[in-house]
Amino acid sequence: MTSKLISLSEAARRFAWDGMQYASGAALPVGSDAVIFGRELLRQKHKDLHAIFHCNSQQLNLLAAAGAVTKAECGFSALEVFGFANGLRRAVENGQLALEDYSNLSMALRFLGGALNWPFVPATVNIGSDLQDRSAFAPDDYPARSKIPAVVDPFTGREFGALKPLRPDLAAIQVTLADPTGNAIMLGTEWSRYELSRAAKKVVLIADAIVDPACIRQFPNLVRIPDIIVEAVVHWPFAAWPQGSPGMYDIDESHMAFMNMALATEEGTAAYLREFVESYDDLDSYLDLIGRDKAKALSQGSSSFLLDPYRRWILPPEDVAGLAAPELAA
Amino acid sequence: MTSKLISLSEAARRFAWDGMQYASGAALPVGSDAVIFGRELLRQKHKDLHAIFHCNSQQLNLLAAAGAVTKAECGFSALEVFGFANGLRRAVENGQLALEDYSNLSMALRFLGGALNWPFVPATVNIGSDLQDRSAFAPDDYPARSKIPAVVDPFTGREFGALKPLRPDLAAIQVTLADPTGNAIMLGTEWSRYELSRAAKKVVLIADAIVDPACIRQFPNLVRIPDIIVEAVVHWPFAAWPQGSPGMYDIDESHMAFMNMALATEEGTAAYLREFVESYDDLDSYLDLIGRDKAKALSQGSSSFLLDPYRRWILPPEDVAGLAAPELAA
Amino acid sequence: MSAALDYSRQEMMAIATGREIRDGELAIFGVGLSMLAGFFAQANHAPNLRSMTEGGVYGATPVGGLPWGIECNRISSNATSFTSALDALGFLVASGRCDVGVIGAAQVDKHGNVNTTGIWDGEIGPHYRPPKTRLPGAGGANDIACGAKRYIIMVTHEPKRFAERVTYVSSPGYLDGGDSRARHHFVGGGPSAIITTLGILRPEPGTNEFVLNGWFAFSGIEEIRANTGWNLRVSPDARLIPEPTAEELANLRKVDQTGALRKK
Amino acid sequence: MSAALDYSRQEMMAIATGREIRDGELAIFGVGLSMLAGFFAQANHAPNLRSMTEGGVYGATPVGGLPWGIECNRISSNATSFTSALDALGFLVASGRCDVGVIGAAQVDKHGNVNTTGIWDGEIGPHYRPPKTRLPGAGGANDIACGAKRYIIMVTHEPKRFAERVTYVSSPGYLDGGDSRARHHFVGGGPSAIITTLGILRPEPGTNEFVLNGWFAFSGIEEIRANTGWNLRVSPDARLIPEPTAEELANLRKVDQTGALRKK
Repeated sequence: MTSKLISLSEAARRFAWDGMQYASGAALPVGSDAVIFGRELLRQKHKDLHAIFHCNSQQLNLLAAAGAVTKAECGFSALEVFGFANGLRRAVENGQLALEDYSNLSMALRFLGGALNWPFVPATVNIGSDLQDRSAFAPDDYPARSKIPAVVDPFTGREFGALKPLRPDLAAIQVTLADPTGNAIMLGTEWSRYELSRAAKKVVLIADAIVDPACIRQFPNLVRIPDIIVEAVVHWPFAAWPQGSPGMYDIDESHMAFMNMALATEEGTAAYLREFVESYDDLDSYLDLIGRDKAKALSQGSSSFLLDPYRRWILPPEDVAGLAAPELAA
Repeated sequence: MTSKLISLSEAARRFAWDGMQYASGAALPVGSDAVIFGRELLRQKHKDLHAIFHCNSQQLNLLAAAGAVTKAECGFSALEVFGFANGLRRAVENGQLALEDYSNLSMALRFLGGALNWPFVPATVNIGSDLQDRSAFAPDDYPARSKIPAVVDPFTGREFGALKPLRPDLAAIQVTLADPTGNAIMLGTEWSRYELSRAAKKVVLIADAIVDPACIRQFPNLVRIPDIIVEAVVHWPFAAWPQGSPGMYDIDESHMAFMNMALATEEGTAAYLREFVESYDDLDSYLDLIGRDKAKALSQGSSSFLLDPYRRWILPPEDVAGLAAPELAA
Repeated sequence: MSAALDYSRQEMMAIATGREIRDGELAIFGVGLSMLAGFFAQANHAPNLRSMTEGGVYGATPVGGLPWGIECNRISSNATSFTSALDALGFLVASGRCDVGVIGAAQVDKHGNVNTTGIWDGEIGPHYRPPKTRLPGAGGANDIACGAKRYIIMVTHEPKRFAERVTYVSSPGYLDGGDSRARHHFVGGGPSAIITTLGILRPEPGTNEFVLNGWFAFSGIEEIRANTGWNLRVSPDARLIPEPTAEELANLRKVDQTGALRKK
Repeated sequence: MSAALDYSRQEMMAIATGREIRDGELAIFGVGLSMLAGFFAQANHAPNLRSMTEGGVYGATPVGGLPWGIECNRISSNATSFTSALDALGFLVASGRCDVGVIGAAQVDKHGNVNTTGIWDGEIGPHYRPPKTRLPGAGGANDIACGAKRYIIMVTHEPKRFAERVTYVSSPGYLDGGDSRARHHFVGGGPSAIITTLGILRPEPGTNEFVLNGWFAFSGIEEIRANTGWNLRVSPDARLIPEPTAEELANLRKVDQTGALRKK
């Protein structure tokens, strides 16, 4: 297969549009999420997004704070130990964003159901609670039977719930390693990136590093996303920053807190966008923004040994540049 | 956690009983299946088994030929390029074994549904065919609505099928590598071993090799079966023989054909049982039975490079012996 | 030229099947003939074919001969990804994503329904009973028949294999014909062709009854009709199917290293 | 002795929660307090605890302090298996396999229902409207509440957090009390305890209303009732909960390296 390596801006130009169902956050709130793709969506002024985030992450927090999201579906909408997601919270509280609540399992099940193209997914969770009875998307429907309607088990006659499968228009999935055609390895929990990669109509990979295909053939059991379902590969180290990517870099604790604080207000968000979204021109200036020393320190975390078996196959930046998909280069 | 390494005979003594729902065959017909566990079930004279095999393998073929199986559920009941499974075929044709037919996807979905403890699994396959309409377990029920009854999608009012989840009493799962507490790595396709490991009430691992736990901590993303769901670990090289185990050993083509030919008749089966089931006393004499030269040749197949990253952690037999679970040793 | 090329009927069937597969498609093959046809297509005219096996083996091409099964070393030794049955047959096939599948048949009927489960002495009757001859079962073929955008049935052309109605529907074709698939809401489109050792049958628009669409250089309409267990109609555009080119044969034989298809 | 030991209310709550967890159990913890209570139990009296996080991180113990989340380096650096949410929350929790979970609450009611979704000004009403204060949402707590054999609710004891009825049920406790969980056929048994900064509440058999079961050395029945937003009844076997032993405190602080629980 031919190389699918394209630039970040090209990926957003080709695959994103206003109003799309956009999925990311198939990673946990502080972990492997393609936060950089959210920054790019804002640089390209996308709006009216319908965000499908298994969990909120700094990406959704940022997109919501900037007013780019009108609908969102989530299992968890905070930032774990970093507290409430101030940007998302503000957008929900002021009514600008309708947030449909599910749980962390039901979001995964909805990706599973989308991947299988099922009409519905049986639910033994979320039922009997306001997750079933209340819908932000259909506020007048109470109990909200359009959200998680009842389904009767034909074996016992008992009533359970039926979840609506998810088939997002676009998923930007952060992975640790990918080869140029889009075979990807994730280190750390998949959360629901595997199911999402099959549920989404189009998948763009955002990879911390590009590896030689020989790495893929040595570890096919680690290749949980095969190239045949991938549209494009973007090489972008520290794509999850300030979040962490196990094996690659740790969480940037101070920027996590700083960013969330900024997103709590409109003014803070405007400043954040100026300084950390619109400010860089390329990967180099992005890494300068993080700070080269800090980036280096974050790369030497306690999980970096997880990357050791694959290091020798990681391609240096100049080789990656040479592999850009020919029809799109220049 | 403490070691769960026990002997093959001990594993069958502790976890098997006549009449149990026994699952294996979560591997393909010519691949990673714990064929050795089937041999042991016959050595211990188990009978009246309800076999849950995603696909038939030489294990089910043997168990059925020997008359140890009265019910079976399968997605595919032959031996791929090696043709019909003569032992299973004979047992079905003479009415001694009721074989309930599903497909290769619906068996996987039924393991998935068992793992989730769902009341039923939505089916968009198997419906509209005799897989739905005919039941060997309920022969008078036609169309067999007890097998894959209709379920109504509450979102559209359309009818689909409902598959019965599987929760086998025992699964003997062949894995490439395991540590003494039961963290396991599979090389090659999982087929449905992952889902089965969660669906079964008890799981016994049959591992080609035992590795140091450091291997597990180096490759946690490869550990698709964690120790917390495993009852016991049996170390048994060539457990899948004459089938293959990717990375470990290739298919023994001549024995595949020889075995299947033998199982075609009662006499041939009796001879096979004498020579290849009751004849060995331990791992050493089992390997002699295969033939040391042949075993060596089979280990040098074209996929053996898949094992390279893990070889240095494989424990030598004497170390494995020393790690036997203390409460069961002697 | 045909005599000069010296190819077998099975080779013609594999090449005719391979010609149905287009470059870039997402395709699923089973073991044996189906895999040979598929990998022939990849070697011949579809280099960007995205193929998989039912076991979730991706990016592999057979090494050292025809694989013994869909996970053996001959297909496992150069894969780019190993996942699972749920992934390949569920996420990629039953979902409706897969463009084309190739399945075999012990018995096929005029609406393209396939039996791979058993041979009974007559009808099964209302009370289910074991077959006189047990066959391999549905395997992944049922899932391909329900989910793939289209699929091709490969079958040896013999009267006993071509029935008015199969005794047991293992994999649904067009069921009772017409739009009778619609009541099950299958995402898959149904069988696009039955490719045999004698020719090619395709569904007639509307009725979805299979009619003769082509014969091979070594066969003909009458031979085909005589070997078909229903009153096979001939499509107005039925034609002689071009013989394999030397290049096609060479590409097929690169895949069929052990000559499985040359034996008959 | 209590003064001598000098522990915080949060530490007492974490230790009391940890005491509920038995050796060998399959357990799921969230980030923060819940994880501290769980890993305290493992360090103290449950060495064979089989713990997991919602993300499918197995066999890990925190390294270098309290993890920032359930997949950060502090919990990812010594795991034995990484899988997924579907695995941990689905196969192992919603299935009914998990013995015990620990969840938090912004608001809890007398039947153990938990709200972590939002704070409204009064009832929501028939028309859904955004909360005045948006909270983190259900996360995995709803799945634990539906599926775990039992679960423990950890919550700071303040009147505003203890309501007659929560405004929004994010995670079901005993719903309307009695056997009202039964109509949803949950495999999980419901909350076994509410453990707070002041004491322990347990469900009364039959009614499944939470009643006071124990107070801490630094609290008492009256203080607890005054801080509970419903008319809290006192169980006949309510008693003083033993203070942390020096060993318990040492084990807790080994886990809570950064002193998160000592701050208040």
